[in-house]
Amino acid sequence: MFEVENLQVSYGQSQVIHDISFKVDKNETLAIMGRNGMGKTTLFKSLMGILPSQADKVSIEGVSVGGMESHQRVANGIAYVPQGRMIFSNLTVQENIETGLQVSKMKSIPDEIFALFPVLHDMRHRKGGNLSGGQQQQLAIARALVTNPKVLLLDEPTEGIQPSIIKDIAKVLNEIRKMREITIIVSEQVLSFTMEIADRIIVIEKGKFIHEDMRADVDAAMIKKYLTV
Amino acid sequence: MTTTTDFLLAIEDLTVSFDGFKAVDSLTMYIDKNELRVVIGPNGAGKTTLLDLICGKTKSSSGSISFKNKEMTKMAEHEIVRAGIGRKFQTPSIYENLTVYQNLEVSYPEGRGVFGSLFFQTTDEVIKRVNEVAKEIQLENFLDTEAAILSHGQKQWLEIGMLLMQDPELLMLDEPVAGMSAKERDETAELLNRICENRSVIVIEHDMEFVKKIARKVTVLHQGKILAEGTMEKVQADEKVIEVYLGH
Amino acid sequence: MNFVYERFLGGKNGAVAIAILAILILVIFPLFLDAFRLNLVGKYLTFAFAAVSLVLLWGYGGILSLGQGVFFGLGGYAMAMFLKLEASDPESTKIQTTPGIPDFMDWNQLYELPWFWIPFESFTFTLLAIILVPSIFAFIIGYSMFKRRVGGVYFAIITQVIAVILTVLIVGQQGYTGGINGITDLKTLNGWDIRTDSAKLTLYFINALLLLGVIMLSKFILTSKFGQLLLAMKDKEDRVRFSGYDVSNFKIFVFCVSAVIAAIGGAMFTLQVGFMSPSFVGIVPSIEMVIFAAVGGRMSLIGVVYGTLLVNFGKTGFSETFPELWLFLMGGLFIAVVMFFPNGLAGIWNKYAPKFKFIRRMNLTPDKAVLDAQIAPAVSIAEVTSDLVSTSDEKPEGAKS
Amino acid sequence: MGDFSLQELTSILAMQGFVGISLFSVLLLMALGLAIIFGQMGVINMAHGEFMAMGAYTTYLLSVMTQTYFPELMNYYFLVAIVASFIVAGAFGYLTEYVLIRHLYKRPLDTLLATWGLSLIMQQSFRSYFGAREVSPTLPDWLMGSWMPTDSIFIPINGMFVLGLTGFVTLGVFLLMYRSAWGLNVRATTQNRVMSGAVGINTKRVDRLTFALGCGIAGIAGAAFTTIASTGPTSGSLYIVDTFMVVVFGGAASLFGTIASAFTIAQAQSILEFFISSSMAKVLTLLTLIVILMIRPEGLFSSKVRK
Repeated sequence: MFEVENLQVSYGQSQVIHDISFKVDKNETLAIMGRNGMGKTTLFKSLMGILPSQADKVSIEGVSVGGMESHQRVANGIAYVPQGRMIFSNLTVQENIETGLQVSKMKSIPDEIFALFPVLHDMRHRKGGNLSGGQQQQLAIARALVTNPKVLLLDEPTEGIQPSIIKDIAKVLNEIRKMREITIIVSEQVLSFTMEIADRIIVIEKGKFIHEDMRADVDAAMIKKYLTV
Repeated sequence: MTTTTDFLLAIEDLTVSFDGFKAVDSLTMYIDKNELRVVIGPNGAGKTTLLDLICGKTKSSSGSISFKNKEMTKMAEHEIVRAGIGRKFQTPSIYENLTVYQNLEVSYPEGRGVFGSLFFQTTDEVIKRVNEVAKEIQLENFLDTEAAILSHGQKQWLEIGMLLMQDPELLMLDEPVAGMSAKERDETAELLNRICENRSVIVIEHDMEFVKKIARKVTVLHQGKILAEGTMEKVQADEKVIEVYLGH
Repeated sequence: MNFVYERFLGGKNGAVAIAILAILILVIFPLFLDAFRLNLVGKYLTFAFAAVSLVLLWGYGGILSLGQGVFFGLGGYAMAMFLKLEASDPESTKIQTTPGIPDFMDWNQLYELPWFWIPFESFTFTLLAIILVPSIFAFIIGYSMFKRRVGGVYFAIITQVIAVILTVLIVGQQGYTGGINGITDLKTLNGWDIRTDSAKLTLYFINALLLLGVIMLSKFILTSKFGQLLLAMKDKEDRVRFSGYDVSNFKIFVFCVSAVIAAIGGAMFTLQVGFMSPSFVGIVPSIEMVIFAAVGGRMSLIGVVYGTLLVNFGKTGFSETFPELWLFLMGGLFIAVVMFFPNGLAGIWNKYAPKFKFIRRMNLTPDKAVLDAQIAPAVSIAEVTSDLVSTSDEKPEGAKS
Repeated sequence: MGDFSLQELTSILAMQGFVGISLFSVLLLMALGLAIIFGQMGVINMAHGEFMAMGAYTTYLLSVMTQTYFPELMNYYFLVAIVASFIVAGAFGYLTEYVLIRHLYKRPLDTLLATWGLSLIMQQSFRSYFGAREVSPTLPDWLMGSWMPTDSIFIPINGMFVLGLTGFVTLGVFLLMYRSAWGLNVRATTQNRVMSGAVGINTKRVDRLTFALGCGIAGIAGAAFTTIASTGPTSGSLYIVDTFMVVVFGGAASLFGTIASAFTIAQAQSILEFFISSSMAKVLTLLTLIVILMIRPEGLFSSKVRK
C-alpha cells in the first residue's frame, strides 16, 4: 500500500536519515518511536516533500510520489499532521479545515468531520490561534482528513497535551481507522498512547530503524531503553 | 526584588506568556559557579524559551533573572553578553562566508564598539587565543577553511568555539549534538567536560546517552515548570518524569 | 607602511587594482580625452562616489538605500550655495531689486538672504556642512530605523520617500532653492574661476584623487573588524548580537559614512559641472546610483567605478544616437544584472580573468570577498511568514526531529 | 482665509474633500493590488504604476477602436474597457511572475531592482507605441458633467463613478479574499507557506495568480484614472511612491488598514492643498507619514509585528 525504499535525507553534509525502508498495509497503523533528535520529523517532512530527499521508491498504491511537490503528494493521498500542529492561527476553525478541501474537490466540510470532533463544530467561527493545544491537535487532524487521505502521517500528536485529551485522540484515531480503512503512520515518544493505536512499532535511533515489533509482542523494556531518560 | 545569593545565576519566579499561553511558568532555578546543568524535557516544555529569556532574546512577563547578583531582565542582548553570558543556538549559527579563523577572530571580545572595531588590531595575543580555541574545538587544521563547507558537527563546534573566544562565565548550549554522528557526539561530550572546568554551563539535550556522559545535575522541564531536579539517577527514578516521558 | 599597504590598499590584489584604476583616471583619460570629454568623465566620477558609498552600505551592510541622491544632493547644494553667494556679490547683481542676493531669490520677490543661507558665506562652514549635514541627517534616519530593527524593503521605501520629499521641497520652494532649475551660474571658488579649462582640469584631478582616497578609506573600513562584522551581520544578525555587539550602532555608522561619501561626490559635481539641480536628488538618480553599483559589482569598491563609467558612457552614447533604446537597455541591464550577474562586472572578472595566462602569471588571486560573498537575502519568505511556529515554543529545525 | 464667507468655506471644503475622494479612489485601487502582492510575497513591485498605465492605455485603445468601428457603442465601451484593462494587466502580471519574480522570492531587495528595470522597459514601450504626449480616451457622455447639490457645490460625475468603481472593486477583493476558496488559499499561504503545501494548496500557483490579480487591479485603476486625468508614459510612476506609503502606512496585508490609510493620505493631501501650495501639501503629508512610521514602523493600522 504505502512503500518507502532506501530513503535518505541529508542536512548539509551530514546525513540524518540513513537508508530507511518500510511498507505499511491498508488499514494498518504503524508507530515510529524515538526520542527527539532521532529523525522522526525529518522523516515525515521528507515524505511530505517539504525537505529534499533521495529514495529508490516512495509510492502509494503503486503510484510513485517521490520527487513530487507537497501539494501533489497530498493530491495523491498523503495527509500530514505536523509536529506543533501548525494551525493557521489567523484563520477560523472552519477556514482551517476548508484549506484541506482544495484537494478533495468537496464543496463543504463533510458532516462526519464534525461528528468526530464536535468541539470543532462549536468553535468553528473562532480563530485557530485561540484554541487550546488539544483542540488545535483535533483541528490539525480534521484538516488532514478532509483531503481524503489514503495515508495519514501524524508527527507526535500527543506533544504538550493533557493526558485526558490524549485518550480522546487515541479514540478518534481508532474510529477514523474503522470508518475509512486508512493507513496511519504516527511518530511518538509516549508508549502508552502508541499501545492504544498501533499495530506495529518501529524504533528509530539516529536516523536508522533499529528495532521492530508487532503490538502483541512489544518488548517494552527494549523500547523503554530508547525512550526514557 | 532580587535577593542576593551566592549563585552565579538565580532565576526566580520567571514567567513568560505568548497570547495567554505560558511557555515558562513561575520558574525558579539556581545555577552554581562552575556547575554543568543539563535541562531536559519533552518538546514544548519551554527549554529553548528559557534560554531565550536568559539571553534577552525574549522579554519576560514577570520574574527575575539575576546573574552575579545583577538583574538581567531589562538589559539589551549585547549587554547581557558583555556581562558574561554566551549562548549557542540550536542550528549552528556561524558566518558561512568567513573562514574559521575569521569566525573566531570576529568573536574576540575586543573592539566591540564601532570605533573599537575600526581600529582593532590582530595582536599576537588574539592569534594565540584563536589558535588555542581552534585546538580545543579540533579545527586547528581548518583555520583557513570557509565555514560554509565544514561538516555539520564541525559547524556546531565552531559556534561553541566562537563562544569560548568570549570566555563567558555562563555558557548556554541548545542541543549541541543535534544532527551529529556518534563519534562527533562522543567528542562533543569530552569537549563539554573540558570547557566547563572554570565556567558554568547550561545544556539542553535530548540524547540521553550524551546526557549521561556529561550530566551531574539534571533539571526536567514540563509545560514551563520544573518537574524534577537532581542527579541523573534520581531523575530517572522519578515517577512523574517517567509518566511524562512514557505515558500516563 | 605595511599597515597602509594591507589595510588601505588591500594587499597585493587591492594595490594592483587601485594602481590600474589610478593610471586610468589620472594618466590615460587626461592624455587621450579632450577637455569636454574629460569634464564629462569627471562628472561620472562624482557619481562613482555614490556607487562606492553603496558598496559599504548595500554590498557589505545589506542595507539598500534608494535615497543616496539625497546625500549627493545635500553635498552638492551646500557647495552650490557657497558658490552662488560668491557669484552674487552686489557689484554683479546691481541690476536686481535687491542686489547682493542670488538672482533666483530676487525673481521670487525675496528681499533679503534667508537665515539658513547666511552661514554659507563662509568656505570653512561650507566644507564642514558638506560632511556634517549629511551625516547628521543620516544619523537621525538611521537611529530611528535601525534601533527599531527596521530594514530591508521598508528601509528602501522610506529612503525613497525621503528622496521624494527633498525633491518636492526643492522644486516647490523656488525662492530659497532655485527650484527646478537648481542653482546655476556658478562662477568662482574663493576668486578662482572654475569655468576655465585649466580650472576644470585641476578640479578633475582633485576629484580623481579624492575618489581614490575615498576608495582607500572604504578599503580600510572593510578590511577592519568592522568590515568583517558587516558581512557577519548580513549573514547572521542574531549571532552578532549575541556575541556582544550592538548591531544597530554598526548600521547607523555605515549609513552615515555612506552619506558623507555620496555628499563629497555631490560637492565635486557642483564644482565641475557648475550647477546643482533637483534632478540629481530624486528617485531616478538615486536608483541609477544603485544600478552603477550593481553593474560594477556591489561587493567591489573598484568594480563600481568601472560600473559607473560604463553605464554613463552607455547612457551618453545612446542618448546621443538612439535615445529611445537607452531606457530599454537600462531596464534590461537592471534585470540581467540582478538575475544573472548579482556580483556585476567584478564577479564576471573574477570568474573569467583567471582563464587568461597573463593574468594568472601576475599571480593575483581573485578578490576573495567578492568571490565568496553570497548575496544573502535581507528578509526571507520564512521571516515574512513567521507564523510557522504557531503554538509550540520550540522552533522547528531541519536537523532534528 | 478671511476672504471667504462661512458658506463659501464649507463649499470649498466639500469640493476639496471630493477632490480628495478621487485621489483616494485611484490610490486605493493602486494600493489594493500592491498590498495583496506585498502581503503575500513580501515583494514590492516597482512596476506597479506601469501596470496601471497599461490599463489606462488599454482603455484608450478601446476608445479609439470603438470610435472607429462601432461609434454607436460609445456609450458602453467604457464598461468593457474596465474588464479588458483588468485582463490585459493581469495577464502581463502573470507572465511577469513566471519569467521574473518567482526566481527572486528569496531576494526581495533584488526584486525591487528588477521590477524597476521592468518599469523602465514598460515606460519606453508606451512611449514608442503611443508617443510621449499624453492621451485621453473619449469618455462616454454619461460620465461628463457634474452634479450640483447646492448652488456653490459642483461634484463631477466622473469622480463619483470612480468612487463607485473603487467601492465595487474593493468589495470584490474583499469577497474574493474572505469568501472564496481561492482567497482562503491566499491567506493560508501568506500565513504558513510550508503547511499550505502540506494541506494540498499549490502555493506556487497561488503566488502567480496573486501577482496577476494585483496587477489586474492596477489595470482597473488605470481605467479609472483615464476619467480624471490624461495618460502619459510616466503617469504610473507619479503615483508609485504615494502608493507605497499607503501600503506601508496601512500595515501590509490588512484590507481595512489599506482603505483607512489611502483615505487619510488622500484627504490630508487634498485638504492641505487648498491652504498651502500643492507641493508643500505633499511634503507635509509625506513628512508626517515618515515621522509616524519612525515611531510606529509596523504601520498605523497593523496591530503588532511579530519579531
